[in-house]
Amino acid sequence: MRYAFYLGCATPVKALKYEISTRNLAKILGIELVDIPEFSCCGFPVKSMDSFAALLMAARNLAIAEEKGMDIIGVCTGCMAILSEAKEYLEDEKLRDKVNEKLKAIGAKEYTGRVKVKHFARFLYEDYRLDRIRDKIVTPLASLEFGIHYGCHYMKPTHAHGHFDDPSNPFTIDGLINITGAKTINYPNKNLCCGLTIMGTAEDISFRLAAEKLEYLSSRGVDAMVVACPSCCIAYENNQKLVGKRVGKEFNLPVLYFTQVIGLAMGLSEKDLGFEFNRIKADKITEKFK
Amino acid sequence: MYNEFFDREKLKYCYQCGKCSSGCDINRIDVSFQPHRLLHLISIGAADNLMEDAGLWKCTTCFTCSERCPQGIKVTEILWIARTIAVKAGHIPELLITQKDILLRTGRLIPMDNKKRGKAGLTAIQEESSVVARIFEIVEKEK
Amino acid sequence: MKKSLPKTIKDVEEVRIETDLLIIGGGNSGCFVAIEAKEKNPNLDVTIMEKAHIDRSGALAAGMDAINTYIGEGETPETIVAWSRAQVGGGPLREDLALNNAKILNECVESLEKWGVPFKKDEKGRYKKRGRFDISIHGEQLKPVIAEKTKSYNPRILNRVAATNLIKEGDRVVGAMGFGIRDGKFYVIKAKATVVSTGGAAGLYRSATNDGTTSHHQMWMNPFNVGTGYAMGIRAGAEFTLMEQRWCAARVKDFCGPVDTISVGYKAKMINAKEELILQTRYGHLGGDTAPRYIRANAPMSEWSEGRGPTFVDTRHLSPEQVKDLKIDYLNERPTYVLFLAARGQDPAKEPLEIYGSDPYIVGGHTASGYWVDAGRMATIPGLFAAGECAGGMPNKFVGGCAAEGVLAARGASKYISSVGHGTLNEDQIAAEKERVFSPLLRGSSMEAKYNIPAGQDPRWQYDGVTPEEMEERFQRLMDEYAGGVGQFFKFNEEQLNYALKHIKMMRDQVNRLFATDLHDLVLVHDVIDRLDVAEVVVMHLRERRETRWPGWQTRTDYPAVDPNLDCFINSRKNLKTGEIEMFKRPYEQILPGDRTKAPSPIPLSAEKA
Amino acid sequence: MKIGIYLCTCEGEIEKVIDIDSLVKEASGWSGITDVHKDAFLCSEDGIRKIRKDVESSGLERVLIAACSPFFKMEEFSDLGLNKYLVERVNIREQCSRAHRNDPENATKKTKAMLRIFLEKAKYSQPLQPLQLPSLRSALVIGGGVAGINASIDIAETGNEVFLIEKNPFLGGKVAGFHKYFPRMCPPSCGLELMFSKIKSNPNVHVLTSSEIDTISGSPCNFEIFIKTSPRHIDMDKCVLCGKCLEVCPHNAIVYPEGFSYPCIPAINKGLCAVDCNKCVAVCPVDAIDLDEEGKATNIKVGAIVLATGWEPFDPTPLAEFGYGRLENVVTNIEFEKISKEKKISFEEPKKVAFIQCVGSRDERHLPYCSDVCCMVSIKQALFLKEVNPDNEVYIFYNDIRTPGEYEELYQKARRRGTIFIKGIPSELKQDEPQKINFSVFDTVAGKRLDITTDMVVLATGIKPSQGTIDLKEKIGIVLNKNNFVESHIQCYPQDTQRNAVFSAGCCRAPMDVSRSIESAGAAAIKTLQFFNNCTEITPDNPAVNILKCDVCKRCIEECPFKAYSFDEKGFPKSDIMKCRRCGVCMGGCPLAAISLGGLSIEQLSVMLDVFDRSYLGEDEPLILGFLCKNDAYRAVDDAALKGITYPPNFFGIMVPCAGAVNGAIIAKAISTGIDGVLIAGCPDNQCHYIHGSTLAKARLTDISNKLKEMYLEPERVRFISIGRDDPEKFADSIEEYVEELKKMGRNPLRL
Amino acid sequence: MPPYVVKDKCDGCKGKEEPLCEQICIGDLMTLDMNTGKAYCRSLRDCWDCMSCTKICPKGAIEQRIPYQLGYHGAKLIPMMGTDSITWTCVDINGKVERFTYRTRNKK
Repeated sequence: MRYAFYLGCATPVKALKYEISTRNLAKILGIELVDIPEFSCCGFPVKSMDSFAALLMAARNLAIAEEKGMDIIGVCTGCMAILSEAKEYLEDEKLRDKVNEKLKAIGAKEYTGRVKVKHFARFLYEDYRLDRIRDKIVTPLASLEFGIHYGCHYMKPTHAHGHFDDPSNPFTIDGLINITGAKTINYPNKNLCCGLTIMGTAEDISFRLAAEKLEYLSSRGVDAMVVACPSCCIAYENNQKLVGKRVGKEFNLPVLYFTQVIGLAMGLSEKDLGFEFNRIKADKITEKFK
Repeated sequence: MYNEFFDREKLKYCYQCGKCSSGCDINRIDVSFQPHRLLHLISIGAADNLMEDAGLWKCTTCFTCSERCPQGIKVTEILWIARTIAVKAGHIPELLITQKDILLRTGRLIPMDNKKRGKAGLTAIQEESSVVARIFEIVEKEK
Repeated sequence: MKKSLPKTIKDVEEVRIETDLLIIGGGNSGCFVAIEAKEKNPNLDVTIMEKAHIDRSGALAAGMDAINTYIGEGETPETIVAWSRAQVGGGPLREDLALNNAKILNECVESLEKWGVPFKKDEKGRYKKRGRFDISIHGEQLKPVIAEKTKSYNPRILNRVAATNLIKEGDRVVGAMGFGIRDGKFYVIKAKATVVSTGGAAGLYRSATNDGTTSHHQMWMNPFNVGTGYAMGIRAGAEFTLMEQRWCAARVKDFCGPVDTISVGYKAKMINAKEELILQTRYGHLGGDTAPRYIRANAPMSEWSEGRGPTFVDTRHLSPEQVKDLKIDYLNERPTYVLFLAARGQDPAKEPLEIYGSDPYIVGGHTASGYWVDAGRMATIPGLFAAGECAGGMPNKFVGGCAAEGVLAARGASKYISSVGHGTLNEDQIAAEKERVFSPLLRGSSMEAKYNIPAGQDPRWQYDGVTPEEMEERFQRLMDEYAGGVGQFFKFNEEQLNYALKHIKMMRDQVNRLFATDLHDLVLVHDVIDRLDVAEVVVMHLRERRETRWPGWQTRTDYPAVDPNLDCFINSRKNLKTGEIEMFKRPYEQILPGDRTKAPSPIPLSAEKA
Repeated sequence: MKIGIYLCTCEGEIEKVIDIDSLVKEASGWSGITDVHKDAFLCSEDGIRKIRKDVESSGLERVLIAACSPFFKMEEFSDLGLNKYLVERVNIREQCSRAHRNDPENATKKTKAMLRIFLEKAKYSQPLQPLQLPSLRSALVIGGGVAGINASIDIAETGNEVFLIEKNPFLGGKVAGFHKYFPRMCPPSCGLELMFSKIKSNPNVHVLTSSEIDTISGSPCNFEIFIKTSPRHIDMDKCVLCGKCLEVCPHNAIVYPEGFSYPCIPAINKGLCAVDCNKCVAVCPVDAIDLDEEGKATNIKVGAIVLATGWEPFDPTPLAEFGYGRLENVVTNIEFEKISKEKKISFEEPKKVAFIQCVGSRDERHLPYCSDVCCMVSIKQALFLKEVNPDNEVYIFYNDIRTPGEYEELYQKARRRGTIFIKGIPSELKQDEPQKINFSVFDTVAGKRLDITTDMVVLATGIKPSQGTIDLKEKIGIVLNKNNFVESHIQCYPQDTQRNAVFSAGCCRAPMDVSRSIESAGAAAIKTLQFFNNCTEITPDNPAVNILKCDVCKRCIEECPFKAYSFDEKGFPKSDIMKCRRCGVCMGGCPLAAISLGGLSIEQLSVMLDVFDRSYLGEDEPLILGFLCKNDAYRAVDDAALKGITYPPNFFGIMVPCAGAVNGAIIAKAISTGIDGVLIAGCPDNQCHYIHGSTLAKARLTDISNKLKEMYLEPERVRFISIGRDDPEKFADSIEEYVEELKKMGRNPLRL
Repeated sequence: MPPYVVKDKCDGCKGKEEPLCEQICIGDLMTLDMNTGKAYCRSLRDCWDCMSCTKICPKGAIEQRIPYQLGYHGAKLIPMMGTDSITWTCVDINGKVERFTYRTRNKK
């Protein structure tokens, strides 16, 4: 099981705990994640400036993986959505030729459309499969309860993601977490967007969006919010204080990556899961499994 | 531009049921943001008035509207394209300018910090800094 | 869906048909047999067994630009026969056959026009003459027209069924067997009378233009006429005549297309490298341009062998209109010759067209090789008839003559049918034939299982056996080098022939190593087997005629002169007990008086004079 | 051969432009012409009498009528005393004198050319005698809903036999389950009961419930149908409707009729029974129950078929955002009918109910069409709620309210009664507290966002074609459109299917309400009767395959729009005289040009080209040979003339049944023999009367123009234009520019 | 002299069994590729260049070429079959175009 590991921009700088936990989790699951230094930005930020440039950037990354003969596994839902979307657009041959000609011009490989793109969570759910994860559980996380935040781009746009999961009622990450024995709650604004993408252009809306979910989950008293995307994590964890201030509340809701939770159940150490980087300490949780 | 490959035809089919706005969380918080109105304005060719419209930059691209549009209009995509048009018309939010600048310099949105990674025991990553710049060069040449 | 191949002989389905008249080969003459038979007796049950599809099968597949034998004004059946006799150096030939053919020749030709083939006309509205007995037509649709006429009589037509052997009861032929090239079934057809009209035998020799890769079949005669008709007769013990009279012709070099079109049709003279008029300078005593065919055929090759090649037909006098007509003629007969000229960027009006010898063919419609038949075209085995190129003894039939042969065979056969009932089949013979026919296929399918061939490789070259292509190439090379092929300027001697015979026998011992991996392959296998059988007889005949009567057609370096004692038919018959080919002679009977080597000039027409 | 040519001056109109006399002189010189006659008024009784007289006295074998378009005066010229296939109409009025009124000289030249050509055509035409194949005067009606029932009644009451088959145990279809139906708001019972009584009383109607089509063979006029009937397990004659079985059955396997049902006898759904439970058998006082009853097969023969296979409600589950099946009190309009009928929920004490329109309908991912009835249904149900208790709060969230015609009244009524109509569709339904549904919707009119909480949400789900229709597609050989409704020429022949003698009624053709279903049932019945009466005479002018040429490549079988081809005993393709619609698409497609229509043979087209004077306008004028499809293009060309539109005389039109009937070999010959341009004018793709005729024509033409390209000729020399019947201007314009282009191209190098 | 089938033109004669070129070929050389549904020549070396397949192909999908050993590349010969006429277009290696049209059947 060898895959091109697509880190993206945020993870390797702003979500070290995500990267660390992912790498270690992959290790014990026997999944080889190969680092590809040639990878560049997926194109998401550029999409608002020049859609074709964005497409080129995505295509380039796809081409690189294809040339290395590996499918892509990523951890950032945004990157995965953009790459998948690009894949879909590039099924149009006319467009693909146009793109390849440009790729040639910048000395990149041509993309023929063979490479697959999957978010790590999706990969675990679809390809690695739950039962095999279950086998590796050593410390069931019964007694824990989480609220999952999927992140819009995890399964949307559905056509780009091959209609994986159900946008109005997502369940796959719940599945992954439940495997560990932990409970997950189904809550009204489960599908609410974290709002990070507009933090720079419409900060107020962005914060209010974040606040809504934080408020609700706090009120439900879950042990933590579980996320699958560095951006969402930034919105809910890094910004938690700011958001609180904006709506005049004090939040103290730990935000964990699904990889950390699963890792925990598989007996990985806090260090291996980068708990040290949790800005809102999840000690309550870790205590239980000391 | 690949919106030439994007099915604009669909846009004409919008019959203003408003489902996009109904389901939009931004609209819930800031009622001035109304996807169905954006679509309408674009489809009647009154897009220019949109350019200054801050609404363009309020969408989080959560795709809820696209998913639920009965006419299968890729609302989010259209909004994205509207943005690029605005940008070309020179209505660029501060943030974008800085972002573009960083991208051109480093090839990534958030510059690499290998020192930090080192501390965390993660291997350093050599960044492909020039890619984005090269791509933009090409695309600019296009026009 | 394509047919799945049999694994054992039991898997082979059998089709049994009972018919009055079985026609093997639905080409020109075959169709005429059917038409005539049905015309005379609509209730007669007629079956045509055709290896290809009668819409486009036989030598006319590509079309035809002329009818080479038509008795125009001022000519008579006698004059055409005498002319034909002179064309083969005075014979020997069966004048009796020639005469009764000539009597019905014109009606056959004219019927073609009635059925829809456009004939060129002269200003007087008569058929446009091109040579003395030659008339021009637009024969692109010639075969389809004949086929449609045939179908209109609604005979039983078995397209894509290849005949493999005749069924015999005692010494009578009571039908024939074959296999379906599409359905893979074994056909046993019981017939009161059987007509063989499979055309001549091409591919006995390697073609001078054969470069192996894509030009293997770059030859003049239809390469799918492999002489099955002769082979079946030989194997059945029928008597054959003049099989040594090979048709070697002067042909357009590197294309091997017909030359009469140009030399006869457009009065283009043969010249050599030195621009000498070959026929005039060297064969004036034999009549120059009107010299016998074999002379005209051999002339270019002897020029080459004597170092005066290359040789041409000089077309430089042609006007643009004539060139266009010339090309149209070719488009009607061998369209790709026009493509060939284009591929050489050649304009006949500027450069002469190069000519060269063709590989030798056994084609009884042109020379007189073939079955020894009686006036009703019945062979020496009762119940078996020969038509078109199969019927021997009479040269220069061509399209019209072969059509007439068909009519005559049909009449002969009908008469015979009315006098006999159905024979009874010998099941052992049938079982044995079925085995013989399909065993190559069974060998092939067994080998598919036996070997593991990496994808992308043609397995056939790796199996432990012989592919028909391999044997065909080996055999054609043998014939070319040792039995006077074009590569040897048609020359041979006793020793070479013996060598050829020895190796033909060796190859015949190898035929049980031939294998086929599909039904198409199976056709090739039986093609090469039949060719071997014909070749053996041909070589025997060549050896038996210890003289040189028709230089080119038959040039013996060890007996360079004509031997008056051999002014007779040389015939052969396979001894079915010993399996040996037995040779013997039959006398030549002259019917038309006069010098056999001279063609009488046409009766001058008062109309023409005025 | 004796031929008479009759030129009409149309009371001088034609003669104003065309020099008829010179033509008369000219034509009398032609070989085979025994009679050339000029008449001022050919279609008058005298005119006709004159022709008939000549035919009789001088024994004419062919007659040419050079006058107006063949679409005029059909009756008058239909019987001239010789087989009508031997009469040739030459359209010199619409296509010459009117079209070229501004250019008399050339108009006359063109007329002459036309006469020559159609004369030649006439020489090669064959007389055809109509066959007598009367139709069985019995019909099969498939589907026992309102449409089916009414079609049956109408056919039966005009004295014909009808077999009405229904796959459920009872007639009445969906309507039987409704509470009320609009516009009159009466309960289904009243309407249905009336219909049922008509069925019961009419011996011509044979009802087969619990029955389905097994196979259909034969062809129009004489279909043979095998019907499978599954067992009812209850003896219709014995049962006394005591209802005991219903009480004892533990698995509610008893399908019990309602008061008005027909047949009013329960049925047992054995699928639900437990093995040897037999309670019902035990309890039945008249032992009418036989659980071992076998199904039976029936074999009937009918002349025509009426499809009334109806519809199915759309299942909104895929629209997950509406939470159907997930949230309480979110129901479909169908379910609401049941609720209101069976009073499952009382609306006595006021409730708040929201209707959401266009759920699934007008949604390209589900039902891309408007389901036609949902607006009315919601209004009806709104009114019901207001009736029960005016204080019920009713919201209808809509895109567009569609209440055509008088239905507007109900719309107004609903508004009067205080129903609240809001333009705007909610995006997601939630359930924050049990039993309540809350959602927010953007009111696009108010530009405001409303947050609403209701007791119930009714999803106005649409109508989708029934599975039954789809299952019958292959069996009957009908064509369904992209949405799986029965394909028909919706505009002119809505009741006709693409197969002869098969008609459609009700929702299997398109979504429609009860009253329109009943209308369409009546129409289908009329169509059936017409068929019974008209198809007593069939002319064998369907395409014939020349088996001397045919190589059985099967292309005709593949391309025939009506699947009319099958193999004859000798293994050659043969068109079924009944299935065939004479479009000639096979004739156009045959690679060996071996197929000919009775009225227009390949040979005729070929010889017409032989006598076509390539330079009737002089050497330098380009020449366009046009093949005009009879349904649209040819009419459009006629209309051009009527509207006084003129076009260059370089164009020369021949009528073909369909653009698809023009064979490549003909076009090849035309180009080979020096015609400068070949034009095929057909219907716009989606309007082709023969489904894909013009599409195929276009494709074939493309092949030819590609070939011309390879031959270093201008590919534009052949072209396809689609002309609507009502678009003569387009035709004239395209000819104008075509001629110009051809002039630029220069003359066809193949012209001798 | 091999026939070459132009893939995007050939439609396998739609019959899904035996395309016309396969029916007509005197050498049993043309056949249908069951995977692509398109015709091809199973043995280029064995073709006798009678052009029956080229003439009969309704899609004009078959090209004849001269074996390179014998003639140079780039020449073309294209038949166009009318009901009772044929038109040949010949292009030589220098791009010179010649056309020939004539009747192939008498008028009945």
